[in-house]
Order: sequence, then structure tokens, then C-alpha cells
Amino acid sequence: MIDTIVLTQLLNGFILGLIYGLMAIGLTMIWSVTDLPDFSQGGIYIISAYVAYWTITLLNVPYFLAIPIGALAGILLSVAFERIVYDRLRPSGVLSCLLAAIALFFLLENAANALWTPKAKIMSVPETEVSINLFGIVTSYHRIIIFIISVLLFIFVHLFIKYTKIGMAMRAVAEDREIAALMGIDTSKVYIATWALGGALTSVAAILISPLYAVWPGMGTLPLLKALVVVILGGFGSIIGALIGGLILGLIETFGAIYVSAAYQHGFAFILLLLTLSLRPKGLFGRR
Amino acid sequence: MSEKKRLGKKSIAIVIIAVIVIVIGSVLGWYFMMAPAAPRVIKIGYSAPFTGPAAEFGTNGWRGISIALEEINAKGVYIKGEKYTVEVIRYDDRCEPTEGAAAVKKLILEDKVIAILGSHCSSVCMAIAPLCDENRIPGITIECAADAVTSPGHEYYFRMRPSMGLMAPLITPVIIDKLKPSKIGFLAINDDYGRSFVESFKKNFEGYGVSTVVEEYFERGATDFYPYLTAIKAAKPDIVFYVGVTPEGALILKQAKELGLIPEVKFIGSEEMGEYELVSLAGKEAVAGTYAISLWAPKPEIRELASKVKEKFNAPMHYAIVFGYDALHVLVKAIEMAQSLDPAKIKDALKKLEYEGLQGHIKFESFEYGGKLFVNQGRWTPYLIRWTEVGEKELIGP
Amino acid sequence: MLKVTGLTKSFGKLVAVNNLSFTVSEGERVAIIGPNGAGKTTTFNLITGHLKPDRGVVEFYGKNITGLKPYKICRAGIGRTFQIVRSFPNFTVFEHVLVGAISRYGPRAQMDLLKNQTENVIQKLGLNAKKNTIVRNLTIVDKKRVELATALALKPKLLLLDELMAGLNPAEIDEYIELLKRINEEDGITLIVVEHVMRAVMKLCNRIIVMHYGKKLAEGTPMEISTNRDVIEAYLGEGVAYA
Amino acid sequence: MAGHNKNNIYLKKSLFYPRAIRFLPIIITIVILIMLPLYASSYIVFVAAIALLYAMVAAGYDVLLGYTGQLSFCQGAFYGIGAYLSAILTVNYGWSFWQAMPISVLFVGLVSAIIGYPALRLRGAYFAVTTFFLAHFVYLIFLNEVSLTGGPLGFRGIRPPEPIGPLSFESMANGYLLILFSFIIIYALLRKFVNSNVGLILKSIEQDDILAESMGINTAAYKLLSFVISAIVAGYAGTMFAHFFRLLHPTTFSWFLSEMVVIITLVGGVGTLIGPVLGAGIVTFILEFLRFAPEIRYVGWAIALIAILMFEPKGLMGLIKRIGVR
Repeated sequence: MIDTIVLTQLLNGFILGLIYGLMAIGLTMIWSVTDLPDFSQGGIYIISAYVAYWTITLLNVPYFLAIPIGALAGILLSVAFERIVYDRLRPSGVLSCLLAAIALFFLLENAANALWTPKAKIMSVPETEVSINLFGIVTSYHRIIIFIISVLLFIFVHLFIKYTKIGMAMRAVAEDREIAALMGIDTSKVYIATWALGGALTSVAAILISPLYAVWPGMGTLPLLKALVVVILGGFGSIIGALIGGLILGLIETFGAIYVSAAYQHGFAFILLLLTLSLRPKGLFGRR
Repeated sequence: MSEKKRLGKKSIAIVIIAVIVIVIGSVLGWYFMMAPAAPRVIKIGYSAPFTGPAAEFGTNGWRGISIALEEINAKGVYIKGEKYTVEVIRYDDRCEPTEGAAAVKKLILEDKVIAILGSHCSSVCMAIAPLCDENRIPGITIECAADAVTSPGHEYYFRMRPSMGLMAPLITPVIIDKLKPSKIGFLAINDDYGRSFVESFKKNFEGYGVSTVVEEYFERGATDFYPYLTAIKAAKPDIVFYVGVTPEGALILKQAKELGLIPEVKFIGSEEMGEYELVSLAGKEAVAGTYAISLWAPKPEIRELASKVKEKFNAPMHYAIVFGYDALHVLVKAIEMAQSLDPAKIKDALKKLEYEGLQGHIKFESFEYGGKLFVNQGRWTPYLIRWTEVGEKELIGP
Repeated sequence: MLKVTGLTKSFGKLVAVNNLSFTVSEGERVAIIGPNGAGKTTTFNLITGHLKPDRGVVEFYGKNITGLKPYKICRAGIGRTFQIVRSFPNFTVFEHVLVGAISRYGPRAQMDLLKNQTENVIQKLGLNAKKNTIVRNLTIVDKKRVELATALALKPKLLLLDELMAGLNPAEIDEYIELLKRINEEDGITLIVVEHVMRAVMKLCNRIIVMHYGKKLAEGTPMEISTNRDVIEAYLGEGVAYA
Repeated sequence: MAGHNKNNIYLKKSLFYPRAIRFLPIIITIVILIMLPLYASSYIVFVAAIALLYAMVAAGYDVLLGYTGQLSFCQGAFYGIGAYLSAILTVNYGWSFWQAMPISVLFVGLVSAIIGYPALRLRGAYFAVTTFFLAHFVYLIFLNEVSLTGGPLGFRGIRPPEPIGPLSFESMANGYLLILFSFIIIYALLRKFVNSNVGLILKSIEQDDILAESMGINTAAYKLLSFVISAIVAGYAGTMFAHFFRLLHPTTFSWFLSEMVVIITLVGGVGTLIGPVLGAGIVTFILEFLRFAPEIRYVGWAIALIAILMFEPKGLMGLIKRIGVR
């Protein structure tokens, strides 16, 4: 009996880790390319979940079609923020950009609360809520979908960064913005691509997790904070780091909640952050 | 431009900004104070959380009040033969004490209300109660649960629903009689509401020789209950009280079903879980067969209110709507009894009146219970209901 | 005074400074020259603690200061300026130099002691006219002068100047050479200068160290260096080196 | 002084500028604030008191953000620790406020030093994110250590500060005046500190900490000093709040408060000390003014904030400087 519980928790921790990882990739790309820990992704996390929720309930679009639609919303918002807010604020330093990001997150959270009332909405996806018994582990079909989609996304992003032109340009800008600009890379195009990628990943993470939990205005804060920890833990700008970091945090939180204390469940991320920063500030796979 | 002039200009700019801020502040304050009392309007204040994690309570409370307001103003309120209309001014307190205090002070001192409704979160109620006494303005809380709100009590602060400490002794015998548990467990939200719920029910069940085997707390807005449910599964209780808001309740039931805890263990929800919203969120199958302590029984007049709510707000019935509705009616009845707008007379009327509310028979008494002195506290017995397979409420007791 | 032995620093595969050793005694005016990427600035950074050496020891008046924090090394009496000029943009020139004085005498020192320390450094460098100008509005040349002034306000024993003369016209170069000579002779401040402007090196310095790909190629008086075959070869490229 | 120089903006501590004119605006404002309880309702006095507490924390915070360039999100945590500790000492251990307050402030200073030392080695955004988490972790402690802080049940029955001679702080007006006077004292101390040599060093760190370090300034020590100072001011404001409002609950000290302090400092104008004080006034005024629209209050506020950030990144003081200089 005991090991099935441990196995179930292992899977849950794994799935949670993948979600943190997904969001962390977006953040780590944006942070390394533009030097900005983009808090507004927390807001995009919320809005994309709502967009997916409304497309499913109002337009009764199947869940799998809602994911790209939500992701599109995330991309548009993300790029809009870059063009309208961050681009203008960049000359006055990272400080103002960071605060604008927080203000945007604050705005989206309260806008969601005002527009769609604070009541939590459950995104019921009947086809995937069927619970199956996978060699002893009681889990739902949906979690397997999360597993598959996130692994595919990780591979896609990894290849995208390594082999496409835009991907290389992003890495160049991440290394050193001035030199990249000197070498003829159009930095504003790279910024748009980075923000689009970030927005897409954050939205997919939000839409994947929503059926398991709920969609409500306050859903953005904790995942954003956890993803930031994962970025630092995994190492600045490293995709594999975001994945591994996410898994570590997911597992520690799930098992920590049972064996240590559930009340401080969200405190483990903080302890993990402190350990990383004191032992290995540049993270597991970080370069800088 | 010599330095002298330039520095002068800068300081003058600062003082202009500072003075403008102060002047606007006081002018506005002055304007509110001097606002001529519009002819024959009864101004009532309402402080509730419209933003933040508890925003749902405020929204529902406001729905109940606005329906009651329509009914009252349709009839009009007659004091010494003159017809008055009622106006309710509402402010957001974000379920945070300093915001609540600022909101209520503004209502009393600036908007000159003669009575206060609110708030919903016990921490805010504890900040509001002394203000009512200080300014001698009667206040009725919509749904604060913690005992500390009315004990030690405040002469001008009233509560209709039984507090957490009082609910346990009233409903425990019903649960013992109907479900006959031997080991119980708790999964409660980690806030004043959850903590006082567990504390009082644990004490009362021990009175009947029923022991508590597991006690878990989760954060407001939590969504992953697998760790807690796994711990509960290991402790093997007969019944589990799960305490929180409906979204959390729905997730608990869905995740408990996933872990096979339901139907093996009987789940009894706190008063939130006696709402239709739980069914809409968790789905009929997850809810079927589970129990809940409910603050309103499926009576005909509540069905009538439910249809009004559906038609006006397209929202399911919720006990905060019932409380908001009852609170305004009780307050207006007191004003009519006192036949005056003097807050002190309204307070005295409130202390004497009895009112057949949708929630139950409302009478504000002061009494001793469990070593605590309660003041202006309502004491009707809550209902134990069971969710049927069809997602309807079935009254089990009393 | 300054003894550097076996200094080595590599970034991944690139060995920036390779087993460099040299000594500088008090009052000397030494120049370090070499083509770009020879490791001159890296050597400076290793001495002032901005970079930690992989191997080697830096001794100042016999005390081992290898790898100490930059502010400790500075307090030991080593001032420096940067290849790409660094400054506090929002300060006035007076405040900028004052920071050097405060760092030297501590924030609790008498205000007038600090004031006249700053005044006479500004006087010495001819910045009086621009005393109240915000540094951001100065030309690059003036900014370098302010950076030098701030370093001097620290009353250092040894001053490391990284391409101070770059971008100056001949008249300004001569003016600086006179200035540096006066600082060296009157205030007894030893100078180590990284320069590309050969005119300045020849006129100012009594000893030259030539670095090439991180190694010390040659060391000696200006005369010896100008006729040294290896130096010419390294500078003007192979095949051209004939006396 | 060589002749008049065209691009000479202005001397900060000019000698020949008559003292009176320079201090006149500040004196007028203080007089208005002192008279406030006489002509304004206790609602405005209460809101002004909370605004003054915010102004105190924001001014202290400006030393850290404006003068030393370190963005931190844990002022709310220090404010909370000060409040809870002073409440616990006075209510549970029967200390008088005048004993509990200094101890609480010192404790906050100690905690900030212990946390600050490792955290300050981090660069910019890393430091900001760590302090963001620290604030959330301290909030979790307030919420979960029920035996110590009363957790979600709140901490009640805090007595106002004991009277000094005839002056009792029982009433709201006196409580407000105590906050006002301590604000004035703290602001004066901070102004003196910021204009001192140490202030100049902090400003040098804010502009280029590598150059400052190579100029012999122990940047780590000075960053820690400014971190501790801003924490101590926040801790002190916390003790004032506890004995003014007399009810503590974890929600008051969530990261919302830290974020508000950062916003106030920036809206007011970073690195000017008077900026955050005006920022506190403006922000409180806007939020109180928007009370009539409960749902969209914070949406409107967030839009206003973004507009301010976009059009005047230097905040209010930047605006004034632009008006002043032209």
C-alpha cells in the first residue's frame, strides 16, 4: 500500500515539476536575453487559462484546440507588453522594466478579478479526467497528456534554440547585447521572438494545469515565484537547467508537504533558492 | 537663470504639490461632511471583500443585499408616517483589517451612515466591532465565523449566524445520531475560520468519546490536496470534516475520489459545501453521497430567492446571499421598530427584535457558553444535509 | 615595492597571462606595452583583485595581496584607472573627487580636511573651472582626468594607468606627461602605465616591459627596447625585422 | 570661483541661499499636518496616519533603493516583524511599549543583517527575487505559528504606548501625532545621513559599484549598512502601527505591502528622499479616492502606475525637477 502512495506522489511531483519547468523555460529565455525577470508572465499565465476556459465553455471548442488558442492569446499579450511597455522603458534601466512587469502582473490579476468575478472556475475536461490504474499508480489520463506535451515542448524548444537562426540570435543576444547588435542582429526582432516563445510556454503550462486545479484570478502568483526559483536553480538561460530544476522543485514540494509540513509547502522553494544561491549561484547548468 | 531663482522655483513647486494634496483631501472630506442629507434617505454602509482571495464572499453578499434593497424600496420604509428610501454605500476591504477600518470610518464619518453591514472575514470584523462601539453606530456582520467577533462582545455589534464555537455543540448531536462515527479527521483551510472550526468540533466530539485521528491545514487558494488526502487515507478515519471555500471543497472531493477515499470515508463539508456551487464545480458524481453542514435548508422561500438570484445575476444560490438578504431586512425591521434614525434607538430595537430569517429564527441574545460571554449573538441550529445522486440537497437533520 | 611572480590566468583555453614576473621599485615610472590582447589589462585586473589569478603571487611592500578584494588592495595604496573610462555620472566633479578623499580618510574625517584635499587635487589637474559640472556632461578626456583625480585623491603609493593617453592630441599628451612627471617626482607616486602612444612611453618611462600573448617578451630602458629584435618582430610582424 | 559658468546646474549645499526660503514649504506642510486632527474627521486622521507610516517605510527604503541601487521586496516582512514582536513583548510579557519598541527595532536590525549579508552578494534581479521569497516566507511564519502570532485568528488587545507624563496616546489624534513626530524625527535623521559623507559613498555605489570598489570603498559593507537602516526604519514603523491599530493579522504584512512600498518610492521619485514621502501621500490619496468603485479600484490604480512609469520614470520628483529647471 505504502509504495503506491509514494509512486503516485512521485508522478504528481514529476508532473508539477514539468509545469514549473515549462514556465521556467520561457522565463529563463526572457531573463537571459533581456536581463528582465518578467513578472508579467504571471499575468499571462492567468489570462491564457481564462481564454482557454472561455473557448471551451462558451464556444465548446475541444480542450486540445483550446491549448493553441490560449497560447496564441499568451503570445499576443506577451509581445504587446514588449512593444508597448518594455521597449519604451528599456532606456531608463532594468529597474523601471522590472517594476512595469510587476505593475502589469498586478493589473492582469485585478482585471481578471473584475471581469470574470473572483469565483474559481473548474475547467472540466471529461475526456481526460478518466482515472486509470497504471501498474499500481492511481492517476488520471490528463496527467499523462501533460507529461507527453511538456516533454515534446522541451525537445522542440531545445532544437529551436540550437539550430534555428532566431534561436542562435537569441543565444547571441543573451551572451552580450552590444556585440550581437554590432554583428548585425536585429535585437528588437529577437526580443519579440523571445517574448513570443516565453508567452506561449507560460500559457501552455497554465492551460495544461488548469483542469487539474482551477482557474481563478489568484492562480498566477505561486507558479510565477516557483518558476523564478527554477530559473535560478537550473542556471541562467539554460533549457535543460529549467527542466531539471523544475523536476527537483516539484518532487521536493510534493514529498516535503507529506513528510515535513504541509503548511510550509510553498516555503521549500525559498529554502531551495537560498541553498542554490549560497552553494552554486550560477545554478546547475548556468554559464554566467 | 541664477541659482537663487531656480532653487526658489523648485521649492515652490514642491510646496504647490504638497498643498494641493492636502487641500483636495480636506475639501473632499469637508464636502462629504457637509453633504446636505437628501430628503428622507436612510444611508446604510457595507464593507466587504470585493478584491483579493475572499472576493467571492463580498460579491455574493452584495447580491443578497441588492435583492433585499429592491424589495424594501418597493414598499418604502415608514418612520413617523414619512416614507424613506434606503441607500447602501459599499466599499472594498480586501479581507484586510486596515482596509476594513478605513472603509468603515469613511462610511461613518464621511458618508454619515446610520448603520453598518459587514464584513465577511473575521479579521476585518474584529477591526470593525470596536469602531461601531466608539461611534455608537450599530453594525451587523454578514458571516464572520470566529467566536472572538462577539466574545468579548461589543454593545453595537451583532451577529445573526451561530459562531464556530456555537455551531459545533448544536450540530454535533445530529451528526452523532445520524452517522455514528468513532474516529474523525479534519482537512481545514489554515485561517481563522478553519482553525476555530476544527478546534470547536474536536472539543465537542471528544465530549461524546469520539477521537480525532488526523488534522491537516492547507493554504487559502491551495489546489493540490493529494499530500493531505494521502495522510488522511493512512489515518483511516470514519468521517472527515473538510473546511474551506467551494472551489477548494470541489477539488478535495475530486482528488479524494481519485485516491479512492470516497465512498470509503464519509466526507462532511463545512457550511460552504452545502451550496449548489459545490455541485457545479465538482460535478454530481464527486458530490453524490457526501454530507455538509448547511446554513440554509431547501425551504420554498429560499427557492424563490434562488430563482431571483439566477434571473438577476445568473449565479447559483450561496449562503452569503441569504445572509446579505436577511441582514438588510433585519436592519430595516429594527429601524421601523425604533421609528427613528437615531443609531442608539436602532441598536436597542435590534437587541429586542425577533425575525424569521431565511437562514433560521434570528434573535440576538447575550449568554454564557463554554466559558465565553457572547453578546448580541444569534443562535439557530444549522442543518445537516446530504447531496443526492441528482445534485439536490436532502435534509438529514435536525 | 611591487613584486609579481609567476602570474598566470586563463579563460577556458585562452591563456591571457602566462607566468608573468616583474618587480617595480619605489619612484619608478614603468610602462607595459604590447599589441592588443597581450594581457596588459588582465595583468592590471589581477594586481588590483578584480580577477583572481590561477597561479602566481603579487606582493606589495613584501605583503602578499594576491586575490584580495579590490577595496583592500586599493586601501593598501594602489590606485587605478580603467581602459574604458568609468565614472559616477550624476556627481559633480567636486563630489566625484571627494569620494576618493572620503575613502582615504574615512567618512568621519574633518570636512575641511577632505575639502582642501579635494580642492588641491582638482587644482593640480586643472579641473577648477569645471568643479561644479555634472560628470555626465563632460568630454571623454575630461572624464579621464576626473577619474585620475579621484585616484589621486586616495593618496596612493602606486598608480596603475590603463591607456590614459588614448584619444588625446599631441599637445594634451605632452601636458599629461608633464603632469605625470610632477606627480611622480613631487608626490613620490610610482607609476605603471599601459600605453600604445609610444611618444608618451619613451618620454615618460624609465623602464618598459613588453608583453606578447601573455608572456614577458622583454624588459629594459626605452633605448634597449627600441632596438630589441624580438620586440620589433613582435610589433611589426615577422620578415620585416632587420636593424 | 571662476566666473559664472553656463552649464552649472546648481550647488546642492549652496551657502548664499537664505535658509528660511528653503525650509518654508516644509514648515508649512508640517503645520498643516499637525493641525489635521483639529479640522479633519478621524477617517482622514486614520488614513493620514497609515500614509505617514508608509512614508516612513518608503523614506527608509529609498536609502536602499534610491541611494544604493538595491531593489528589495522585503520591507513588508521587516514592518511585520517589528509589529508582531513589539505586540508579543507588550501583551504576552507585559513590557511597556517604550521597552519593547527599541528591542523589536534592534531585533529587526539583527535579522536584516543576518539575511542581508549573504543576500547582498547577489546581483540586481537575483537579490530582488530572493527578497520577494523572503517576504513570502516571513508571511508564512506569521500565518502558521499560531501559538506565537495568533496566526489567522489575529493578535488582539494591544495597548497603545504608555503615557509620558501628561501626554497619553489613548486617543486616535494623539496616536497620529506620535506617528507624525516620529516621522519628522526619522526623516530628519535620514536626510542628515543621506547628505553626509556616507550618503555620498552610497550614491557612488548606486552609480558604479565596481568603480566604487576599486576606489577603496567596501561596497558589501555599505550595501549591508543601507539594507539594515531601511529594515530598522521599517521595523520601527511596524511597532508604531501595532500600537496605533492595536490589531495584527498576517494579511496586513503580505507581499502586497512590500510591493506597495516599492511603488510608492518609485512614484514619488527614487533617490530624493522627499519623493517617496510625497509618493506615499499621492498613492494613499488615489486609493482612498477610488474607494467608490470597489471592483475596479485596483485595476484603475495599476493602469495609473504603468502610465506614471511610462511617462515619467523618474517619478514625481523628476516631474518637479523638470518644471523647476526649465
